Amino acid sequence: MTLTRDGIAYRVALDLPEGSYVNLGIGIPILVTAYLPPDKEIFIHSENGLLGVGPMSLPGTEDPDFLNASKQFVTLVPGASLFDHALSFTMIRGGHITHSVIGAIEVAANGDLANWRVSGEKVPGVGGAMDLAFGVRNLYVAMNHVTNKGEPKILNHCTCPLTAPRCVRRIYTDMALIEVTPEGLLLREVARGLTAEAVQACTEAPLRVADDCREMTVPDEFKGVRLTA
Amino acid sequence: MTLTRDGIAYRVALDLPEGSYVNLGIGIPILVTAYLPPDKEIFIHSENGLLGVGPMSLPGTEDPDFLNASKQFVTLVPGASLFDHALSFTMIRGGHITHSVIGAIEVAANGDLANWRVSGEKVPGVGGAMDLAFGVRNLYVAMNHVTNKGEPKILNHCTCPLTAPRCVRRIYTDMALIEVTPEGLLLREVARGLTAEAVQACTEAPLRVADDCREMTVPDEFKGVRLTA
Amino acid sequence: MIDKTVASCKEAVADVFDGATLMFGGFGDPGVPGRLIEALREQGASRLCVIHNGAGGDDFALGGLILDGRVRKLIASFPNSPRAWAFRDRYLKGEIELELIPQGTLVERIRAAGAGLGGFFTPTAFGTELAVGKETRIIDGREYVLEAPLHADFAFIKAHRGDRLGNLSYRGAMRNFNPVMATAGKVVIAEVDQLVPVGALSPEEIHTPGIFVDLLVEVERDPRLFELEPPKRRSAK
Amino acid sequence: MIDKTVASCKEAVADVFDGATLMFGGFGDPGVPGRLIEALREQGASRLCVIHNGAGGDDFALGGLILDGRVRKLIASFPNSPRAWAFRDRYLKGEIELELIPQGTLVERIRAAGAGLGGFFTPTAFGTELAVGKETRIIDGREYVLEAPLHADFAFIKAHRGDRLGNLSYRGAMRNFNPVMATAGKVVIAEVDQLVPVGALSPEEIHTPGIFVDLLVEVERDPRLFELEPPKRRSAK
Repeated sequence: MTLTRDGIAYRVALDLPEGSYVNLGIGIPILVTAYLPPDKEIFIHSENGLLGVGPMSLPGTEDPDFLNASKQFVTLVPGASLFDHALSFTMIRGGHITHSVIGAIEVAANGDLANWRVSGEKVPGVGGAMDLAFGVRNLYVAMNHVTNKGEPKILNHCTCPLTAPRCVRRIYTDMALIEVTPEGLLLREVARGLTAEAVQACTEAPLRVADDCREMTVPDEFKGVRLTA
Repeated sequence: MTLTRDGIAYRVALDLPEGSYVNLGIGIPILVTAYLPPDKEIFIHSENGLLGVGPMSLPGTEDPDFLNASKQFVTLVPGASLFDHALSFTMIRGGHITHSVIGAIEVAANGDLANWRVSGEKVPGVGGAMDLAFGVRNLYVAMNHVTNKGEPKILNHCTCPLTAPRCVRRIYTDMALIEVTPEGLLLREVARGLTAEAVQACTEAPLRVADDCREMTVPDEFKGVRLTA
Repeated sequence: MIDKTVASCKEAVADVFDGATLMFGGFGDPGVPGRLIEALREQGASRLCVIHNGAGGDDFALGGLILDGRVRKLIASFPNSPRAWAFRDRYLKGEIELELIPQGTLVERIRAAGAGLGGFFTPTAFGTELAVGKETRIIDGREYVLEAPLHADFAFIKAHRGDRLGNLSYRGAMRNFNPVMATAGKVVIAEVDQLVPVGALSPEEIHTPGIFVDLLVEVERDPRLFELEPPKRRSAK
Repeated sequence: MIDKTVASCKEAVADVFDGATLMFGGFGDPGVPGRLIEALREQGASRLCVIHNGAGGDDFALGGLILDGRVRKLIASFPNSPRAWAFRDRYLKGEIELELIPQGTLVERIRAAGAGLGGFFTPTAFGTELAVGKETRIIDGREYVLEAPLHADFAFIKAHRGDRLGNLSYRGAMRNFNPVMATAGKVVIAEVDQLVPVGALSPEEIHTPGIFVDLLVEVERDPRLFELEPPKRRSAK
């Protein structure tokens, strides 16, 4: 049994502490918005100049001037603020954003991240990914464990152009939660029904299994959305 | 007959065009505020984050949060804006402020300005003078022609530490209006009753006399303030 | 009296010349000066260099300008949005040059130009493909890349409200690159949803002081950028 | 629930340590966190390095801290105000070090620290006494000086209104160095005239987002900094 994209987002959300300032990338990361623990105050940052992004706008209430960086219509929470791109990237590059959840093409055993350009891609684009990878202390990758073709994305060395070297702290996938440590990758959690061996089989880089390695605690469903598959 | 400090300020104000954005330094320059032509819209910048500074506050109406960089209580004109120091010096250093009127200790024939430190001064201070001198295209000096001891301040070469090299465009004094040109100093106007020779006698650097050199057109009095002495 | 307003976008963009470098504000749709860019399409200047976060969308504004073959070079951080098919087509044919810059470096380079700085050291992109050929330096134990200021002949920006002095205020996520680009263009042209009398914007709520703005024009929003009538029913029946 | 407020200035400054580097906002009196600095006088930390535009006034706040002999070094642009006699006395006796920086360079160095930059090239001061010993470079035909970021262990700032999340807004000329210093201190402590509920400050009017602020305390203005009761009769009968 593995996690759905929403399941990965749910699992990430559990780890965001109260008072954190979190940037969410396009794809699985932005899904985290829906699973923030209601008992914690967490501020979502969008690099186009919003801090305190709330739930998506309800149909019929979209305001054309309130979009997040994933180009979704959003609301703001009480205490939100608006600013320009210069201050927004001061927050990122200056180390003020405490957490960044970002997608990845490849992650290496030493925390190298490749997420902006597939080798041989036709039109490159980088957006704010490099600023986040260089600027944010707690950089969490949220992605599927393997490619559409079933190939590992967690490698000994990245083959795609790097976004930043040695920047990833944790990897959340549909199969596992892996921590990047100075001694290499540490398997902290495994999806229900999977074994450490099964995760390793889908991972090129060697995994050490944590002494307290446990099952990923994700319910099967949350508010009608499937979290496991 | 020479100009008073207010007379110098009055003469400077005549030359500020509509639509100019003008920073006024401490001393004679800040007096310009009182003599702005009422038929022109001119925006006064104060480096502590004000654009559109109006007249001084009337006694009894001072607001503790509305001070200009000369530490005077001021009002704002309609259309004024407030901002932080970073944007304020973006205006200055980025070349957006069109005119700066500044005091001087010495000005050299080539436009070198010395206005931040008297040789041997006990406690140095520079404030925003260097940013203005390096950043503003139309840098006008407003000062008395000679020192308290009667010594020339317009010299062949500055003896005090420079604020910026080759930056002064015009010099407005109690005796004359002098333009800094690539060929040296050009005497454009002379205070009523003085001769070009008399001005040269108080000036170390050589002055060429403009073909159309004329009398400084300053009334003896304006709203009860003496402009000539 | 200072009056920076002009009657039409056509008049506002009249002076753009062949080969000019332009900045366009906006991120996604919010804050894009769509009417000005459409007027530039009509105006005809070509061989343009455009600085913008993305590569425009569909056949509107920057997308249309690229479709028309008028852009020689694009300086951007995210030109690969699915809607930027006009750019993709020309880029793959080798008909447009691309300078790709991390988003934070892009805005900081624009700011440096506006603030009169000669360049800056940023950690972003050190050791990556996007820093190849750039000067690097280790400062206090950290690795940095030297980046240069980005100037433009013209900056097109969009604001919500503006007055004849050029004072501007933005709404929601419209701000993005606009206030920074307003400092960095030789000629800065703003389109606003609403022209208001001087004094209507309080000194504290002005985001772009008029000193940075040369021309402004009041426009109705182009429906392709969503009209401003919240709540807006975009997901129509 | 996030609650960055503390009950007193004493509590807010408790962690300042001997030898710390501090930034104090303000230009003249507006925006000076006078109550926090007075609490620091009580607190007792010494051998401080202070970054501020001036050198304080009279025997209050920074002036008092210097008078008490607690400041080892001052980094400033205008320490020679007549009211800064405490600094003048110590400076002339060689009891305090001074690093003098042009005002625009001072704020830009603070901003560079807050924005994670390694330094920048500015034209200001090239060829003058204040650029002696600094690296210089000619870029596109213009001469520049390389300047380094200025970090601090603590930034003391003052705002007009603030909420428990640390969101701040300023009034009039209070803003000056405060929003920039709020980005550059490891620990940022704000004193505000008025603590307001979350949501009372609109998203557009927040000048310093709460992300930059660690602690804040509501204070009554010290009479030495003029109380906030406009119209204020300062020139009393």
